[in-house]
Amino acid sequence: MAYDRLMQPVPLDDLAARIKPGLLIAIPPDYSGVSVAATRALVARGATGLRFLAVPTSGIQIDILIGAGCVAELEAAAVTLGEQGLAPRFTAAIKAGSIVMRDTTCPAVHAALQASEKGVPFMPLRGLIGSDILAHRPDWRLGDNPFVPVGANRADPIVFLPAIRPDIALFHAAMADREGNVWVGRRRELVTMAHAAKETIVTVEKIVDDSLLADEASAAGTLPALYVSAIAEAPRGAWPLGLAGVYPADTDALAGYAEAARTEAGFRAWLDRFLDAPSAAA
Amino acid sequence: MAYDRLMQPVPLDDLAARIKPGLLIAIPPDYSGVSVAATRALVARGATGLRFLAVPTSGIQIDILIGAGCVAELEAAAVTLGEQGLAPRFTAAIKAGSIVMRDTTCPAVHAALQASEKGVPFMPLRGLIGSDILAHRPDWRLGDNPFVPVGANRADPIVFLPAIRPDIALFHAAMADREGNVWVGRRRELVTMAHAAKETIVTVEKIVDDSLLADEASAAGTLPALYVSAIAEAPRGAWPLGLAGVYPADTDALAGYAEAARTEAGFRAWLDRFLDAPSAAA
Amino acid sequence: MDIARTELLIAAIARLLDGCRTIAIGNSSPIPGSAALLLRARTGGATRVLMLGSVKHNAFTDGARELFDCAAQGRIDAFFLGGGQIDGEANINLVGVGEHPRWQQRFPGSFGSAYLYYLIPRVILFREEHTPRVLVPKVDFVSAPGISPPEVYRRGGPAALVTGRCVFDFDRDRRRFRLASIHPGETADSIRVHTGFDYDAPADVPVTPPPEPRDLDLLRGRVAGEIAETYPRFARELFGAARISAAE
Amino acid sequence: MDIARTELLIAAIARLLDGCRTIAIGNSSPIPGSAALLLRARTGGATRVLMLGSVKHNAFTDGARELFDCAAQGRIDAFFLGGGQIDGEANINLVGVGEHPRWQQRFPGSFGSAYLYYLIPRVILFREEHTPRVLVPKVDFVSAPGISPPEVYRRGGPAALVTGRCVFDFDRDRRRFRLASIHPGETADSIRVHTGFDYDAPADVPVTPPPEPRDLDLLRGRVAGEIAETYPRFARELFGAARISAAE
Repeated sequence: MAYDRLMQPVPLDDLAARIKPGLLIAIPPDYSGVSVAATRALVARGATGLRFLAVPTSGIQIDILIGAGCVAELEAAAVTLGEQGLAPRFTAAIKAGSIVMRDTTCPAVHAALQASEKGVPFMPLRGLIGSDILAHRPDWRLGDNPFVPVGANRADPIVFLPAIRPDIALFHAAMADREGNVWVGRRRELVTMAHAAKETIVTVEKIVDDSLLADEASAAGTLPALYVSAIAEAPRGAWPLGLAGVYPADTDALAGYAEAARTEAGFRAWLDRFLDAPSAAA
Repeated sequence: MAYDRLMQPVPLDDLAARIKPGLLIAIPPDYSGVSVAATRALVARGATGLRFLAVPTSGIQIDILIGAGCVAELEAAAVTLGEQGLAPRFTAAIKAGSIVMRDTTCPAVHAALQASEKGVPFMPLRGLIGSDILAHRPDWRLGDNPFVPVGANRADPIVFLPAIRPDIALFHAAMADREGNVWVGRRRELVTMAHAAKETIVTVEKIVDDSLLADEASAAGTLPALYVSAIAEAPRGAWPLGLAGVYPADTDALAGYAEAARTEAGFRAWLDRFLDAPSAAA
Repeated sequence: MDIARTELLIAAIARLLDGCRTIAIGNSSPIPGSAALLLRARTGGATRVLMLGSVKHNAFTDGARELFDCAAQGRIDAFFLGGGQIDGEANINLVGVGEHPRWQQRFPGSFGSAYLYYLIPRVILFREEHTPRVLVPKVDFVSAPGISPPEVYRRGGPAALVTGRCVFDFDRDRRRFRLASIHPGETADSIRVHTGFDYDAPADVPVTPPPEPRDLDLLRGRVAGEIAETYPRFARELFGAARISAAE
Repeated sequence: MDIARTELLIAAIARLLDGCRTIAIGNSSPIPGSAALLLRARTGGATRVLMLGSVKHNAFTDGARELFDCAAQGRIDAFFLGGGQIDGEANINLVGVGEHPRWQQRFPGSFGSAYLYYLIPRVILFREEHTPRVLVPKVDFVSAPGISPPEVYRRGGPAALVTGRCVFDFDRDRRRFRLASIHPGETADSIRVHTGFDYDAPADVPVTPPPEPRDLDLLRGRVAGEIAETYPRFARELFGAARISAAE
């Protein structure tokens, strides 16, 4: 074996146990490998006080977590169930004032993670000026482009975004190998998340025997084990969301969730079925 | 066909004809798909006055171009023939003062290209302060991190690097498909180069019939045609350098170059053979 | 779904895209997506369409940031934005009605609007619902402003607003919408009644023309099959299953 | 190649890497690479080695910038730098001897030194040639400084300098090298004569110990095969073809 070390998969519940109150957890959008399996384990553990960063949006995952009372804070460019409409538990929590919501915009999330990826304290970003998003972000700074040509008769204002360093990046992927390398394909926001975060924990459809780094073709879409702290096997772990190239979203199940979660009682009943047996929630 | 348009490969000389005096051309390091084929076409055309950015280093490619009188300016973190020692025509040109050389450091090249990739005027970067590289770069600025906590008793100086936007990114890759998508595998500096540059022109070992974007596996290592202006077929187009996963470097030929290019006369004789028939130069 | 009305909207939007080489389409945008694919079909593939959610019409391979980087690089000519509220200066609100942070009505969020609206030359606002509830005098929250002061770097912005009732052009110098055409069945007065903001209108307002027969053929043929990949339900309702499978 | 001397250097460097979890190795570094692989073999694979130029021992998949980003993220514990000139304050010069821009002698360039030297906690300087030409009082060009003032963000820097004659430790507070051990055949005086900068030295300088027998077995066995993947010529000369093929 040429590789540095083998990574033993852990039980899903052990993986969820790493996600402790107060930690900032980065999660991907609905189309990019959401670990619904880990979401379920978190809810089952009764997790509370978690802080989430949606990279850059979230859907059913954050709605379940909010409804189950796991979430203290959320930063996101949007929360939506997409074709199924508004995210009902998110919307209810905003009205109730029960979570702290920080609105952002997609490229600001990417840039702030890239700042951590590069170990710089901030990144400049165009746009934003004149948006009320900026007005509600005291952590963002309006700065000046220092490269305005001498003699230019005005300054060039630009927003400086502080780096975001998540404690944990959490996602679901099609496969990992026995060394802990994880296939992400073209979902490279997962790579940026992992580089930016202190730790990355992943659920996967399956563990494969051949190293994903052994040839150029599979290596191109692989997040190296170097960034990965723990892996759990969770077949169909994105369900009812889909996983690119593996299975499509279960639109009936998503519609069922959207309908049920319109009321607190409906959500609770859905959650009981979901915890009891995930597929029963459909 | 689901794709937007087909891209007809052009003859190598037409591709080289796009590279005009004064343009800034980004080229990859020796291990990352160097288009020696396009280099030869440029020399054969008698190109002059070109400006190069090595991303972030270069070797035999820039040495040939310098020796042949094609180069006016160069920005690079290093120029070396690696195990074959110093790059002799580069070294001679520095002593003669016949090219303008801007020394830099590898991560500064990557960061400045990422600035253009993101459409921001600059990127901050750690390190650099106290290096004479910075002292010789009047285009770089020493700035302050605006996110130093209130009450911190000192500033946090950090270097601001202006974005570099090459006119052309030029490299060699294993394959392209008929729509102009180019396989780069894990050589993602090529992706950054292409995103940052106004135009990307590429030589490839071969054109394949199946779309590289058709499945997740090949898409993960593919630069989309969106960024690509022209492609020429050039089998063994990186020779005497290697191409990852396709062929290794021809170390005998590289040693032959290093030996020959130690003198101006030796270089000229090598170049004549190289122009006459590339493999004869070995 | 009002089929004739939806086809009219698609044709009206396609007209606004005329001359664009590269058009990006965000999520949940079947009508703009159909319009872009119609233009592409009409130009024999010369127009490039980058449609999020599609596999066949999505060339991006650098993750979720690539759309934004690509726009910042100046490679995208046109894009679409909507709004829970849109006001007469083309400010859009994707966050909420009422007051921050406990909105009376909370929308999903701003997505990439606070960036793309500044950088993509031709942004077309599209919202089918045309009521004073949506088209307001002043948005409650500016997700992205229609206009920026001269010192702010801005290469793009609003070009037009397409609703279920009409097409407005946006005049960036006058900072106002101007009624460009009204859909069949509407009048200048009915538009005025249903619009919460003030706007300019010519004395004679043209009627939004129906799709050309050739466009209708393309739409119901090639485009029906193409849009079905990303929006199967939309395509089924608009074009019928038979057309889609014939086109595929 | 002096085999015993090369094996001594590898063992000396491996000792300096003790306790590192992740070691990165730049291009053209067969001796540091062998030392890192030796430590990895010794720790049963617990030490991670990221070796540029290797396929088997290079986990990077995000292009040429990943090494630098990874270092900035704090994931790399040790790295190696060399120098056409190295001075007594551990400044290194990879650009040229003489004066900018038309150097008397031009070196390849600074590579990533002006960054990695600041960010990787344990940087080991390695240069086999130990002469006053290389180890100078003051470098002609500072590719990267050994020491930075307190206001400069710096998490890393020089830990030691290994040459063909000796090992120096670097004392960051005193800003000076201190002779740590001399290789067999050298004396305190011979080091002083061949060193162009001033440094501290204890009264009794220990001799650099030879590799432990167990390390020598690992080196000539497993490591020989592993390093041959990236440095076939080096491995052949040092270990012999038979050992390499047996190890593979």
